[in-house]
Amino acid sequence: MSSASTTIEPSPTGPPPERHPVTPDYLNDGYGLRSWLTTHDHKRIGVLYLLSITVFFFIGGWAATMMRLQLLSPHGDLVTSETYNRLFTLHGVTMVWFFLIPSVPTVLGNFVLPMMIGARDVAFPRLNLLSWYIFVLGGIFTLYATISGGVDTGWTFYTPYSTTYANGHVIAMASGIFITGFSTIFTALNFIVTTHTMRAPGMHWFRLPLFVWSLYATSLIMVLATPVIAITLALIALERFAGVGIFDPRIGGDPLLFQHLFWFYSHPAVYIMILPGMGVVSEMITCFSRKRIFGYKFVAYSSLAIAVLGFIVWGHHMFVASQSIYAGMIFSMLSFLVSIPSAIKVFNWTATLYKGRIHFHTPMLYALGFIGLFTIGGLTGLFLATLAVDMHVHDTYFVIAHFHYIMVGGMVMAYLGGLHFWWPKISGRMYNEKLAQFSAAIIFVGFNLTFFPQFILGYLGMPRRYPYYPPQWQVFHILSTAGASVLAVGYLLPLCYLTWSFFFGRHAPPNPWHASGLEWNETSSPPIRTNFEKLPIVTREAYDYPYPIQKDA
Amino acid sequence: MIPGLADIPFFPEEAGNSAPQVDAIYWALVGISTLMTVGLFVVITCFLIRYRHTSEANRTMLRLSPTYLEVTWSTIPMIIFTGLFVWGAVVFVKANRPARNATPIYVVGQQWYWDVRHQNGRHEIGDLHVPVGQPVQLIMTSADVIHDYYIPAFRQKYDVVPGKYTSLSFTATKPGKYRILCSQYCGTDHSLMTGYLFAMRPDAYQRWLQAKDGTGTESMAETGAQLFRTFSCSGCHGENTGVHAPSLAGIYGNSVPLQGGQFVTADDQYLRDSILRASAQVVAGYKPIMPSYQGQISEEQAMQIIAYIKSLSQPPAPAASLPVPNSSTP
Amino acid sequence: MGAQKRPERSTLYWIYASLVLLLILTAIGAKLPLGAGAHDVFAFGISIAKTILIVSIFMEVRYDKGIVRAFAGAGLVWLALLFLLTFSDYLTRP
Amino acid sequence: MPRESASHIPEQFESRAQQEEADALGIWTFLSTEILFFGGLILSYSVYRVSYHAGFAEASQHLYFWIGTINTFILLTSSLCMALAVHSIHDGDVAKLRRYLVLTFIFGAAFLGLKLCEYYLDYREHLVPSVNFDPSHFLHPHAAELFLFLYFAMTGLHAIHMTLGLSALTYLYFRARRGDFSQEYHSPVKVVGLYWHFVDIVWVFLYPMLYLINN
Repeated sequence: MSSASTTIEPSPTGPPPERHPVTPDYLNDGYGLRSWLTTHDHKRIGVLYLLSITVFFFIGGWAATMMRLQLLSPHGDLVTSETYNRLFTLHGVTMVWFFLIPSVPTVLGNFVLPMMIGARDVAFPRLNLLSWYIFVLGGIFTLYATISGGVDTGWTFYTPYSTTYANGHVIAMASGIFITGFSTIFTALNFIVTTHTMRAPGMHWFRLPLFVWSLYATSLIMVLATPVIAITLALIALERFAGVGIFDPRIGGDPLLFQHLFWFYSHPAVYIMILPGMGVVSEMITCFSRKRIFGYKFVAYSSLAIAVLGFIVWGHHMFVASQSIYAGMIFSMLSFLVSIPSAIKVFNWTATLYKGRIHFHTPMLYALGFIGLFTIGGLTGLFLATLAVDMHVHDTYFVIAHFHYIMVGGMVMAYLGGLHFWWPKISGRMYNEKLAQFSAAIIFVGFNLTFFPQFILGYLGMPRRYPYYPPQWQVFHILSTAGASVLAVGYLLPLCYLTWSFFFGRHAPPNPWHASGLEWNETSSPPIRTNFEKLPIVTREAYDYPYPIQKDA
Repeated sequence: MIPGLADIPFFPEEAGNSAPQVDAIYWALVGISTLMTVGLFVVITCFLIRYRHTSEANRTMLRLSPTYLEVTWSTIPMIIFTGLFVWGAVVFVKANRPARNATPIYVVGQQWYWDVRHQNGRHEIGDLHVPVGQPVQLIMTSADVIHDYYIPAFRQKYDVVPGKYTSLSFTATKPGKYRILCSQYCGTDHSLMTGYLFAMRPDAYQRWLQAKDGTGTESMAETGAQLFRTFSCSGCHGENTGVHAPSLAGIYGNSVPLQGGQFVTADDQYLRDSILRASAQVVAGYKPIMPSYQGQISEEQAMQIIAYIKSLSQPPAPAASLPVPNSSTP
Repeated sequence: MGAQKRPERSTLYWIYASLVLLLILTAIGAKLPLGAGAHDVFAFGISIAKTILIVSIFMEVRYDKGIVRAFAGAGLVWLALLFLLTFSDYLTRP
Repeated sequence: MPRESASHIPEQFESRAQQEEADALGIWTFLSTEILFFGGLILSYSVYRVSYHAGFAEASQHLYFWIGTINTFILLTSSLCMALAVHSIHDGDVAKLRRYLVLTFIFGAAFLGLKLCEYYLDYREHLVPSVNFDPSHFLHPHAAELFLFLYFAMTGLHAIHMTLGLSALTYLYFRARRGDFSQEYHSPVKVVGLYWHFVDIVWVFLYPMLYLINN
């Protein structure tokens, strides 16, 4: 029954920027806490997520700061090892489950996915709100576990340490993650169904923005992997509670079984943490090159390939864990395979720059930073996939540096880039461009200073989770901590100027970047509650930018 | 207090047989990665400058199907990666396969120290003494949580897992003192679970092994024989006993028929499980009446009893192929 | 929407009768002196048969669009991956 | 719409057909999740069963074969009732829908009741790990403890799913009484139906896994 819809051709420039102050939009559609806490609007839910994960980001960031300060000295003068162990567990748990996994999907995905496909909302708005509440509930459990003394298992919860020997509130922490898992699952379920059933007329699969493809692939992983970690953590909690269980080596339980179950989730979870970022980068690169993406289908399918292949490489976390050597070889080979679709993406982004008309706005700086850091992170992943080298660098700072290049250098850059990119839509305001460019540069420099020395440390043999270390290695730790303080400034700056701009910034035009895409051309800034006055009919391909000027061969 | 640049280590020492091989792959990977990263950055920088929005560069291009490019830049890395995989796997398998004549040394990881026992009974905590040029096999297990025996100078590590025996095989190539670290998080003092590996010339090693420091008076097998009696194992498994239990003489390394028709090799792991979780794999024709010694016999004692059972299989003990030191002085 | 294909009422009863029959077969089979392997094949073969009946008729997958079938299959395929690769470890241990 | 049904089309949808398609995909996606939720347990079970076959077979003999069998029968019957409920509302027969919902509920509750009795019997026989497990009953006490832990974990998780299913049936019943469902709109009935059948299928596998291990 789409008779009410109308054909609107996306225009590259968009309507003029004047906006009457009392135009209804999603932000002024009802005031007060109640109107926010009972909202079904995907945009408001996105904002709720934005606020909650920001809190967790700074909690996790605080823990990281404490750890970096401790490591300034090889003798660990700041906190005891008990406290240090709790700090890195807190850092890992909050950053993985309460920041990185929800970051791009629940904030940016929730906000723009329905607009990108031309829908008024997600398929199940109430479920969407419910998943935010579940997220908050899981967060409360985690905070409770933290405040009442913390947990010292590491985010990996390896048995039998977590079930038998650990001190602290393992059950509460595991429950928090278990609960949050359902929030992830419901969000993913919503995205999958929304993408399948809610696309506007004419919006067929190969007209979807690549961000939608990457969210779809991410959602598949979330739906298929999260239940496994949920049941595994439930078993851990049960075993800890009952004093006996299936991972207990005293009755013949196998600690390796836990690792299989854990990594069956946690390796794909790495792709949950990077795939949406790749989607964001595809949007920003095309927009600020004013150019169609190079190899649309390859980039789209590579997202699905990463999602599927990401599931069959988990054993590379267990090369030296006494897994069979044959399984080790299978997993090593498959791990090399998964790098191919990632490489395809990087090459296609590079090719997209060719003959574009490149602007250096803040989101583009983040996108370029992403490509650089992700490339380094990805290539160092090959070291870890190589059996012989992993034997040396497994569980050292090399691994730490590698995955921070992916998670922080990749995902956090993409998240911040995306946040700046869609900020005019989210807030209806513009931020201070110069300040934003400055802090993007600071983050890039600070990040490399923090994590590059850790590659060297790792190859020297510095194991992870060490509050005390041999004094010869101190100089690299000092560099790293220096970098971390630069990084901290880089993260606090956007917090300040984005908050400021939300209230006092210049009003944003509907399409400040002259981007293609329904969310820019068919909605106001900020959008009205139902996004579109009338549902659009899509007649154009994705990334309908003017370049390159093509000439038949 | 600021160290000179010369004091800062940028690369770990090479002191084990696998280290040069691992480093070779490492440098190959560094080379490939640097090449790809630099290449990509140069290309991107050129594009950024040439096609910046203020530049009037020619933006007309041929309508080309991207497929050729996509196939090219997928296939070339694929070929390189396959090579790397094979190289890495070969070195890994070689590094982890114990040499036939390797000297076994027994390691039990505990929160938060390494308990090491040499065959002649010499016992050390935390540190490890090994001879240079002779293959060594660490047979390791954990009394509590998962640990990981890591020797950066050898580029080798392996997890030490409760409930099973794992092994780490190496030959030290350079005399010296090298760090041992625990690299699997194991609790509060994980970062203090360290020690030193002393790689010694064989004659010095022999002298060290023979030195009487109160611990090295009895070989592991001898202590095991005593334990065998203390825990009344001999009451059933000994010669001429009334209880129907399989004899253990000559069992080590042989195939044992199980109830249910399977066979299992009576290796260290099987013997350990049979002692500590008796009913898991019962020999065919016997009733599963042996009690479980979980919690009564420690992992160290189990290793000693196994050493004793092994010694029953190689009369006259010790076997000639093993360089067991207390048999003769070279 | 009423024209959408779906099972007849009598089909439902027939399927139910087959399910109960299969259950009786399993229960009897469990007491027969077959080998351990044969027992498992028999018991799980019947479980799979029951599942196919329930999924295709009671859950109407037989009458559904391809997309629903794909979704129904995805979970199973992923479970197979989990099993396949985990057992690639367990079954090749020394 | 031929008849104004009590629940209107939510604003995000363009048509009833779109809503139904979304509901169907939604529940199937959820069931995929559920497969892997149980999958973690089934994998653990399989790994240990391969390692400790004799112990698992021995411990399995201590369970109540006949209770398991009767419960399977009960659950299959409840599945039939659920299928008939969906069938009835497809024909627009709300009275029949309500009757079959009640029947489904009764069989589901009977299953749970019998399951609870079985738990009690297990408890009396000292089969509950960490509560009163008695290793002296078993030749392979360690494997038996693993098996019984898995038995309680798996059947417990299944029972939780049954309980959720019963709540969903109650919810459907009251909505049906309020007149929410009709031939045109009965997506929630279908959704709960699919969930119910799924829980049934899980049991169809748990039954031979737990009760039918033979030497």
